[in-house]
Amino acid sequence: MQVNENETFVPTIVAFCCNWCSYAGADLSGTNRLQYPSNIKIIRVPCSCRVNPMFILRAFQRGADGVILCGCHPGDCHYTTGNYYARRRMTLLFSMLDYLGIERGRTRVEWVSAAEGQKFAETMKSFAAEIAALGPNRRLEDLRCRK
Amino acid sequence: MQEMMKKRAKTLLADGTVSRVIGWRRGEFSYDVTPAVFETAEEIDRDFVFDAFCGANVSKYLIRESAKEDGRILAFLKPCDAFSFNQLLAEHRVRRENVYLIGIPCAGKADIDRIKKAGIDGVTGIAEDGEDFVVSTVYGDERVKQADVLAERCLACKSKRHPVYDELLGEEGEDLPDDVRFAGVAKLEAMTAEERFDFWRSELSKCIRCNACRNVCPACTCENCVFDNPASGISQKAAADPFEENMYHIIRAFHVAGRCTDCGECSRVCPEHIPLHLLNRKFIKDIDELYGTYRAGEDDGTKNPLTSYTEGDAEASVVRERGRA
Amino acid sequence: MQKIGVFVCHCGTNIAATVDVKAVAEALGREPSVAVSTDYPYMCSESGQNLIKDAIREHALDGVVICSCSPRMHENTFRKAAAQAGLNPYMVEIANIREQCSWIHKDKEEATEKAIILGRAAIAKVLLNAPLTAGESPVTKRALVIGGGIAGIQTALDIAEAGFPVDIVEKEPTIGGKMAQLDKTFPTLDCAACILTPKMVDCAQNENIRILSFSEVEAVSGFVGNFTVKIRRKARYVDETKCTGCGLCTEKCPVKKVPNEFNLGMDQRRAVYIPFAQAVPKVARIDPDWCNMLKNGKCGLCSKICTVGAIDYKQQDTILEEQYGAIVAATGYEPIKVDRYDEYAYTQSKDVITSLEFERLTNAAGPTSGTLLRPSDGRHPHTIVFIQCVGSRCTPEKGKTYCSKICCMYTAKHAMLTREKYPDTDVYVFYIDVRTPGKNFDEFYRRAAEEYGVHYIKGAVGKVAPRADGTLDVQGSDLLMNEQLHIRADLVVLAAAIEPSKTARPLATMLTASMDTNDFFTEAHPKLRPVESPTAGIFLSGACQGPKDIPETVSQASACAAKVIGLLAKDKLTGNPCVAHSDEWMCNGCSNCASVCPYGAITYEDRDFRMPDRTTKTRRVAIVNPAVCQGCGACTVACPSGAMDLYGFSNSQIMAEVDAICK
Amino acid sequence: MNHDFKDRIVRMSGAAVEKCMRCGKCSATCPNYGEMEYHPHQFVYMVERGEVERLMASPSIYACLTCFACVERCPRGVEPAKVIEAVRLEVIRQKGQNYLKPDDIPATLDDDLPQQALVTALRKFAK
Repeated sequence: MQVNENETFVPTIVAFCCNWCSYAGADLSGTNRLQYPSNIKIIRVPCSCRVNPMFILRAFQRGADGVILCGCHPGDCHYTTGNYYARRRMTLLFSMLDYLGIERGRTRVEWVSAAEGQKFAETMKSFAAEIAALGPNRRLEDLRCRK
Repeated sequence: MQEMMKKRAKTLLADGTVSRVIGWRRGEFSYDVTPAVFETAEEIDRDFVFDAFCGANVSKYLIRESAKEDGRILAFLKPCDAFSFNQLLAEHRVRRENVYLIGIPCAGKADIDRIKKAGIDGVTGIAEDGEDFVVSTVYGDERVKQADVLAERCLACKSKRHPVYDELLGEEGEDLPDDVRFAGVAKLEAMTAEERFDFWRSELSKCIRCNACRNVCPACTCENCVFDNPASGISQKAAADPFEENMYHIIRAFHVAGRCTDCGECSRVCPEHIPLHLLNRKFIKDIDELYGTYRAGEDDGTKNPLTSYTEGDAEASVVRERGRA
Repeated sequence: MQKIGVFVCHCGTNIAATVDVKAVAEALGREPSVAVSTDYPYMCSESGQNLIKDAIREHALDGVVICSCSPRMHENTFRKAAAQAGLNPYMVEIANIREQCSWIHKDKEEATEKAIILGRAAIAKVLLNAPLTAGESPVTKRALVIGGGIAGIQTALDIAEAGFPVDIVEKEPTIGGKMAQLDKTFPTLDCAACILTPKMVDCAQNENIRILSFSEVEAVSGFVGNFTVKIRRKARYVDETKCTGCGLCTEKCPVKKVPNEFNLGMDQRRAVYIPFAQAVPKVARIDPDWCNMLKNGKCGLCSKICTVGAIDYKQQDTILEEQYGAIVAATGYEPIKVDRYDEYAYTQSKDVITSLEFERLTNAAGPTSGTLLRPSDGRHPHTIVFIQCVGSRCTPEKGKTYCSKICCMYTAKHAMLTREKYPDTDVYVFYIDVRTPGKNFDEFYRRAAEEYGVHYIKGAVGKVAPRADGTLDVQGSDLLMNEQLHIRADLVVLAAAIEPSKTARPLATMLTASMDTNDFFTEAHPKLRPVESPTAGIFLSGACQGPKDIPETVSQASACAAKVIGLLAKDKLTGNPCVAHSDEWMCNGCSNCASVCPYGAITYEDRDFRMPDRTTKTRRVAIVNPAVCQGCGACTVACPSGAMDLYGFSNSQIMAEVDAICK
Repeated sequence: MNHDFKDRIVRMSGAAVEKCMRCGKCSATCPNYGEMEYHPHQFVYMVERGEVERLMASPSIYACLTCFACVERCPRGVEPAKVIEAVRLEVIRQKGQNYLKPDDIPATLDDDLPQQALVTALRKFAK
């Protein structure tokens, strides 16, 4: 999170992308020179099912304002079933965060295939805009990690 | 009931079916009852109690007890305990062959704090009498409506039937409808995000990280808990700030999601009276609504909803599309 | 303190135009534990790679971060270079500053800042990397083919041809499968037996092939390259090694009224029988449900007349245990039961038959010796109605949701052959769509309509009602005429949907191979790995993977064989070292990990642990087989204790990346 | 195409017209096919196309006996009879008057009359 009274708010966003579909989709949006905001940083994981809720909480703790998880479309998982598990885990986690009063928009799951460079860029743009509108993450921050 | 249990325990000890018995023993105060292991008829005669203060879930103790190469142990399980036991069985945490289970009925357990709040002090004992409890005190007997002093988890009882047992003492009861059980969660869900945030902030900020909720939880049976393991990257000894209070309870609830049998022990033991069961019950409610009714420990062959899936599962966006913010 | 080298690539101007590479190299050079940080126009070029190799040697680097294009592009290139310089290849991390930075941003300052953060994340990760070595496991050079239909036969022949021993396990007394029951095959109309039986004989004669007929797989353990399979050899009460297939017993057996399953119950066989003339192995079998000797000990005629003493009434099932490197599922299909579709009156009239029954009725070896006769009265049918899509393309409640794929073509074949042999017959085909993708398929269908005068009616049949005069009233709609028709038919043929064999589901469980909701085996990738199961070492041949016609089945069977040969040709299998592993001290043995593993890579063992108080505790713990694990990481999240972690993408590595990005 | 109409018919009937694969089994199975200008498969197709007004004007919709044979036989779960029922209902609604007032209905109920027949008859004849 970078906040300065005089500057506009530039959120920090972490995107977890599965190696086989979404990371390749992100590469494709690069190959096609499709712009999306630079405050989104991608972490490569083998599969969306590798993403532990702990990683997402960790990101919020360390100052992320939004976390998005991208994986293969259901049914297309490289490991056949990974994204199905990821979908359930994330649905329940997001629901719990919502229950605790954390803004719903801060987390998202999107399925992006290796062929969907356009979708990847669009998704990232819309997510970044949503987080910017939500403002800094204050409800789930670790004050000690504040710069 | 207590006498029936004692008698049966002594018979089973005498005929060699079991070598030990796990039940409850009174502590400093009459309402301060803890699980205990009895090895002789004399111990049972002297210390074994069973009354409306015996809320503690004994199933978790059976992990250790059933691993002993020391004959079978007799366990008296309330329906709650039996669900927990069954879940532990599914996770290979207890050895069934080393345990003899007697299912005992439970009409709900008394909450000593509610009794005290009702103005009853100097409690020395409790007895069930129809719809009431008769609480004996140093000042004489007091009669209270059960509904007024039952523990919250018992008012929202998930089941009065045993999913597993070797024999039953007494009759199986009737289950309550689910809406009673989820009323607390539904109430929170109906609030605005701000209200919910404020609610949880005020509750969770009371957490002193005593770990009692974890230590009592029959689903939290890890050999080495992630919060104690420096290599896990999230180990904490004390919750230092609001984030870690959230973090600890979210992670804990997530780790037991799909495995929590909703026995409510976490809330019972919390010295700060944080309604922790509302976190677990939220996961249960979500699972029921999204993936079909599932009761951990019921053992009807349904797979843990977090280790199974269907192709048509709801997308995570269902959370943001729900009713209101 | 570890020493890390950072190498920033310009990629010509691809990166350098938007990212200030010098500034990136400089900023990352200031990170703790970075011993050297430099930039170069093309890191992937030979001189670029030499630069990296020299730096590894010169600075005795423990890890390398390369800021360049996507790891999907050059990760392997740089890993190889590192290995050549003596560094473990898994100590290399890539920061993707081209596809995910320079190419998507225009502002140089912004892009440079992002490149530095991505570099930092890669450094944070590489600091926690561990040297990994790909595990090796030996390969048993023998394959098992489960199912002896055309798919299994073709796969076995191809594997055997390449010099590897193959066992075919077939649950029926003979190989041949469904194709053996067919009459002619589309679109060339060659006779099924003429092209199938030589292959069956080839199987029997090939010294690399062993046919285990009348046998079933009982248990499977092990993993790719090293499967152990228990096969139940069911008692056939005839000694396979002695029986010559002379058929004397099958002629003399007094029990004559046994429904003949090969002809779908349309005629009878004896209690001792050989399924059909060209059966392989040509060995008789006694049916214990009918044999008087086996039922009540009275008879023994076959034993008396057998010249070689092959009859053995005391034969028992035996269990054979074998080792295999690869297993092929070729369990094929079955037509669905059509009883439930009341409207077609299948159960009410003998003259409503399925297409497979029609095949037998037109087959020279069938119950009518190839003359098309009505089952009810043995008379020639003069009007035949074919109904398509019976149970296919339905809602799940009504039948199968998929298209069974073969029905359009075989119905065109049936219609055409009927018109050719019996030109006085009127043939109607009710269709929803006629689907004929395939070489010479549409031409074939058009010939049926144009040259043979088959009446194709776009519409469905709503009701088939037997009439008093023995004909059938077929009420259907003609959508193009916008009419409701009534056809007085002598014979109605139902193109029943096909479904996977009922034996496939239990087999899939044994193989830990995944299946879809219809019980078809799932392929590892629907486009790029169509003949492999996601479970390593399990291969798919034929209709067990989805509805297929014969040409397609044979192509897939051979493709499958090629994949098996590719596996068996290896002496050792090198695994992907980025696999899961469980810390046995932390493992609870709860089985959550195994229940999400798509590959069945996790097993459990009771292990003894020496506790600090000097007692020994026995605990159930998870063991990951690195040869089977593909490294998805599903188990790591299912594990509540955090005992399960993934090499190359460990919890701490990913969290370090998160920290570096959010800092 | 009139989407309002179509959406309303779909909503009222709860039938999934877009699931139709045009097999014609509904028309093949219809016992009153001969009395119709438009036939069951056309009912479905016309609603899918949004041609509801043409359908509403046709006497065919009253030729439907609501026997549910098409619903029973449809392999795709489209439920043509429910579509046509919704179209009839739409006609009634447009006319804005129903000859029966809801309050009068209980009195006319006969225990022997099947519920379904009663309801469809009311709708059909209350033009």
